[in-house]
Amino acid sequence: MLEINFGPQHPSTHGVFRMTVQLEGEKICGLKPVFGYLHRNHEQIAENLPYAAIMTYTDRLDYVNALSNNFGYALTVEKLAGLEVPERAQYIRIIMAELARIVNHIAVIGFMLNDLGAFFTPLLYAFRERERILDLFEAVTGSRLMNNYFCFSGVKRDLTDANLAVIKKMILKFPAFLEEFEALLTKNEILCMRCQNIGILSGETATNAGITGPVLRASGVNYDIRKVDRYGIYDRFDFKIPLGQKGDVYDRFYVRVLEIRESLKILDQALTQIPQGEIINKKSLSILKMPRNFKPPVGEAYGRVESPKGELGFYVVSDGTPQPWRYHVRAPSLINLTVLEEMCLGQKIADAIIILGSIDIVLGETDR
Amino acid sequence: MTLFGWGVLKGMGVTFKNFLTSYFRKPDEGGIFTVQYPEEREGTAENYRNFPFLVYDGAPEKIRCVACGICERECPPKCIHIEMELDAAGKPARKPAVFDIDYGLCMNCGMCEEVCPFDSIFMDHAFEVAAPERQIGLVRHKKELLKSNEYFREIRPALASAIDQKRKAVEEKKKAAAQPASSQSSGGTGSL
Amino acid sequence: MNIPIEEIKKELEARLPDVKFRPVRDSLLIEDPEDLPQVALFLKESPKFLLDYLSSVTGADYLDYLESVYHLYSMAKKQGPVVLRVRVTKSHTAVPSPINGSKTEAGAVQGPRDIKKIKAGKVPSLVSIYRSAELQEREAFDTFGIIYEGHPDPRRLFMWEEFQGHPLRKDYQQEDTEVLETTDIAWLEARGIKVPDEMKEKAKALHAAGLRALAQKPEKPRAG
Amino acid sequence: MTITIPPTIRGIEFSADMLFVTAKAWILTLLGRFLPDWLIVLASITISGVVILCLGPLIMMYLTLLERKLIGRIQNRYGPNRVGKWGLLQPIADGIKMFTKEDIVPAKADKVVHLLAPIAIVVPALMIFLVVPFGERMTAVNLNIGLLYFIAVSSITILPIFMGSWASRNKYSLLGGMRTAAQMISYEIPMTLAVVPVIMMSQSLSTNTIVLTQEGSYDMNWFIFTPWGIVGFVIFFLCATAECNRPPFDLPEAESELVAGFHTEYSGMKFALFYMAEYMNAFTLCGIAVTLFLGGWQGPFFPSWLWFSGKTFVLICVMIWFRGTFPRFRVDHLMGFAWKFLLPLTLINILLTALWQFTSNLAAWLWSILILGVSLWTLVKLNRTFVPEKRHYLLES
Amino acid sequence: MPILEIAAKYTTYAVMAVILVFALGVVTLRNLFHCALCLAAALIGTAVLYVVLQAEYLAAIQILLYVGAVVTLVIFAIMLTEHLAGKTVRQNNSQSLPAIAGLLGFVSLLTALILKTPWPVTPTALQAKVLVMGLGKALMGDYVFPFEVISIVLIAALIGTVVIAKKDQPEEKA
Repeated sequence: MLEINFGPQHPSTHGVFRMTVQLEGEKICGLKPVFGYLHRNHEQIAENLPYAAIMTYTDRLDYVNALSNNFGYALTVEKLAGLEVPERAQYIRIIMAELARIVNHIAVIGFMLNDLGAFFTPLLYAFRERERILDLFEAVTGSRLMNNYFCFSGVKRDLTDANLAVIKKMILKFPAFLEEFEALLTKNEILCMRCQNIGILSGETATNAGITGPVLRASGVNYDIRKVDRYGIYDRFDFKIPLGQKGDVYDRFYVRVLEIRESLKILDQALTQIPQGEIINKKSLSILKMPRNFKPPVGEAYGRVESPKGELGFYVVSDGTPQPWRYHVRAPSLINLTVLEEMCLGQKIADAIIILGSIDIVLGETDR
Repeated sequence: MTLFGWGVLKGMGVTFKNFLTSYFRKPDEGGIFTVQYPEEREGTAENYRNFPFLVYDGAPEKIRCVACGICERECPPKCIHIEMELDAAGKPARKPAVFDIDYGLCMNCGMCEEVCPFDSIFMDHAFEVAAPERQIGLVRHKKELLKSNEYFREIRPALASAIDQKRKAVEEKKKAAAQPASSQSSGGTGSL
Repeated sequence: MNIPIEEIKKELEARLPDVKFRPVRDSLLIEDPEDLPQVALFLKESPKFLLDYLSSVTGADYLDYLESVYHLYSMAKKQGPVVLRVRVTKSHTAVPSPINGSKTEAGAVQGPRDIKKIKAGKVPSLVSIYRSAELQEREAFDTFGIIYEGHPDPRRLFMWEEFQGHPLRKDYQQEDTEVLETTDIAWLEARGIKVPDEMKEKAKALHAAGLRALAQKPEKPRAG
Repeated sequence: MTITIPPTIRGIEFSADMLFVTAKAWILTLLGRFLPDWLIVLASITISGVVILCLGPLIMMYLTLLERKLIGRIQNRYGPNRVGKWGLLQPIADGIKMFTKEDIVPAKADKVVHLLAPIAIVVPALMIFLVVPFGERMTAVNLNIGLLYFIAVSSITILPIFMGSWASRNKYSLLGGMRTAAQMISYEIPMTLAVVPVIMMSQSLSTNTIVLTQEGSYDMNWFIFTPWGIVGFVIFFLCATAECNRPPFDLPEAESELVAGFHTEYSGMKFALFYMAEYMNAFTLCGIAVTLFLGGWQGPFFPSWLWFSGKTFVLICVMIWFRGTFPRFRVDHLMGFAWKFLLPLTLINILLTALWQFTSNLAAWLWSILILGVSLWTLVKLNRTFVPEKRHYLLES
Repeated sequence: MPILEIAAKYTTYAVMAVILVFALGVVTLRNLFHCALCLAAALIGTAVLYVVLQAEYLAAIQILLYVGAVVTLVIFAIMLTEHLAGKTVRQNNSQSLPAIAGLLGFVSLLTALILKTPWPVTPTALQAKVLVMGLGKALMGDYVFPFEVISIVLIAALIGTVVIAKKDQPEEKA
């Protein structure tokens, strides 16, 4: 019996995540995740800030796709304060959030392949495509990762026609890249050997353990908040939810590939439907200019979005002051780790790494 | 049943194709994607934001900032420090005597730009800000933060021209207002 | 697809007559925390609601009492949320730092402040019913000090084991990392690290005054 | 002790083919003017030795550059191009970096063994160079048991890896060491057996003789152009990849699991030595593969050494290509692949070779292909884990 | 070439001395892993001795079998049985008496063998090629039956090991 610390400094724990692993030979017979190495008490920081300023901190939760976090938080506060979002802004939000989903998914697949031992090739192919989207983010939001783009009842900057043309071009090119990517990966015997029937998670366990996102859908549970809550204007788009068969690592990997395809569909529809108009409600402009004058009515709201990692929830309690009384983030990265030990038991060490990779955590969100 | 090992070979085919295309294709079509940084540079988008800077019109003395302290209060990581300049009589001169930004703390969120009612603080495009020492080297004082409106126009033409027009309109309005009701200064309220 | 709170109320009253509860802002406040697992199990298994998915567990500090809030959804029926909440007094949990008054400018705290009605005690853990509560209850314990009884692994989640206090409580006071306390000096010296005499004297003075090295809120924002 | 003087000392021929041989002979005749005979023999050994000792590190240095360049291109980037033209001085910069780095020895390490391991690993790697026929008459030592020598020496390589992993007192190192041992022992067996057909056909263990038997019209009578040859070559090459711990068989140093495997605790020059051994092994193994199956230095039109280095270069590029493409195997799959797939196939291959030796004509071709096809099919069918499952994904609204 | 021969002679003596030193190390060193390493060194030294005696074939086999396989197995066993990341593995000499008895028996056997051998061996008898060919022919001809019997014994031992190793964990595969 050998006890090994994976992390907090380890090449493939995706940050400063740490798990203590008990090994018997190469087999795992015990695994305990240890959290908190990146803990910065996000919630307390937020409770001392005006509502609009918290948006900048939500970027730093899941720093791979800040826009989904922005979306979730904006949605929650809008629910709390009863704000309306103009039509064009709704479309822009969907476009940006879906682009963020693509960014996240291809990055995850790339990193997972790196965990499998592919020497950076899939990762760099993925990053090549990600780069185009990040360039677009830079042009639109001003920053590549820490976008800080959404504001209450709208977005901060408009998508110009040039931006839209760039996105359109990107959508046209993306399937070719996916084809290439799949030719490199999905039928690869080594990858199939490594991923199939590894880290199986049954649908019931996943539901009970509150697993959400692609991990849940890979286990065959049809639950996508975009379809269930129909937040924003997701009810206007025609897209499908890919479901896995077995709930193993391969399914999680492939469900993500399919979700990218669905996201492309949504983007395509959004780009054709997007109307002209305001990008921010005139009434809410003052929130942007004077954040401390924005005082939502006393009450509470729980808003959630389908972030690429799973259900990202924000629980905000207002006491009528400029700062929230209570602000809580339901982090999918954290809760999806509940079943890590169960999935890893009896597998090899190498599998634990890819199981962790397939759950897709970002430490900024896990530890908050 | 597909041939065993076919997937592996197909993968090798993909990498080989990329190997070949890296020699004679353009970056967008599967060529080399690297930007050779110090020599080649990608142009930054107009909206790109890095660290804040202060705008002056014409000469550095004509600074737009009136040291109202809104950005100081709203800055989420609290990296701005402003002290009002006092004139001989000890009255506030509506000008900052000290304006420090700790680049080590700043997180490029752009809140200061959003809240500033005087269009004086904006996010810069310069990203090569390195200093040998964290405590002192990264704190920028007023002198280093001040940049001309021409520079602003150069890096963010659309926004700068919009703001120039707005300021002009306000100025003219002020002038028009000042002529009948002579010498009634109304301050530089250029907010939306 | 929201489930109207009245519907649940009606159903609960019919099926679980012993449980006392009242609606608070679109949610059900269960008066006695001990009833929580019963209610949760009922909601999970009743075919009408099938709330099989516990989305979020969190705490909140309302100065007089702590609240544990649960957001339940149904994956099978794709509906929700149903919000449950229980209240516990603070007294039973160890609070190391004295309450020097709330540091936030919070004025009106919502909800009636009838402390006498709130039963002092612990909240029963929901892990046996919803595994998703496992890490979230640990988090709530870590940040608020709400003790979840029957949790299989009741440790802190983010903070280290020796950490004192619960950082998200309104009465939590941050330590001043610049000033050392006597215990810190002892710890450092046990590891062979030299501590300047000046710091030692400061620590002694602090100790003599019976104070802890707490961070003061800065008068002026920090700048170079 | 009898050591024969190379026969070419006197009669010097000038041709591109014999370039290096001639150069050595010329130096030796020059020395012969004022040195006794027995010293000439020593000088001959020294010259060969020095050339090999310089060649090894040089090859390693430029292999790293080649690898980084090729993988860079595969990944659509440039690879090193800053130090010197096309990054040609990059290996030297790396060397300087390695030399000047702090040498860290863990506090609880077994210091002596920790120091010895990187030194010990280079020795067998260099020793294999002795029997590699770089060209016609360019084998450093023409041992009549060359092949056996190669197998024997390459089997020692496990020992230093063990030493390094054990002496580091690090759990990752230890796991890496265990994996190495298991992997190397497993892959040595199919590798050795894959060589057997070649020995059967050439009836010799000497690398030189093996190359000579592959002569023919246009010097193209290579063993790879026979069914048993191609199977043997593929198996040998896969095993060689596994032997020198290169992807997709790089489990001992699996970066994503074991940080760096057996050399986790090594830094500076010691680390460089491990690296050097790995790359030299890669080179020699490719060289041996060329010798055994690709006709060694045989080939039309070009000088022999060029043919040899060209073929070796191609094989090394394939190894690098592997690295740029594949994810890593898992331990049990790796073992399964060696024992359940490669080993039976080699045994069948040996039988096939025996058949080939008796009937060498079109019928033999057909028979070989039939046997190989059937055996491959059965092996794949028996090895369920290698066959990917077909998955069907529902798209629900 | 007398100088070369003299050099070869003294090299041989040096190699022998080194072998002896390592052999002593095998039995005296306290750390099992070091012992195993010494064993490997001694075996490599023996191989060098074979090379000096122009029996390259034997040398190669020596290294391949003993260093490459046996010592590796020994080290593997040490690592598997003892605490893995281990404190130094201690060796004890509590069974020195039986060991001495065994050694005495072995030495007497060896002396008997040495005495029986017709010395000096003629150089013609040491022709390596003949030896290898003879070895092969003998193994595949006259001694093929004992050779095969040994193989069967080895296989039986292997299977037995597997069975014993498996017994500890019957629920290996679910």
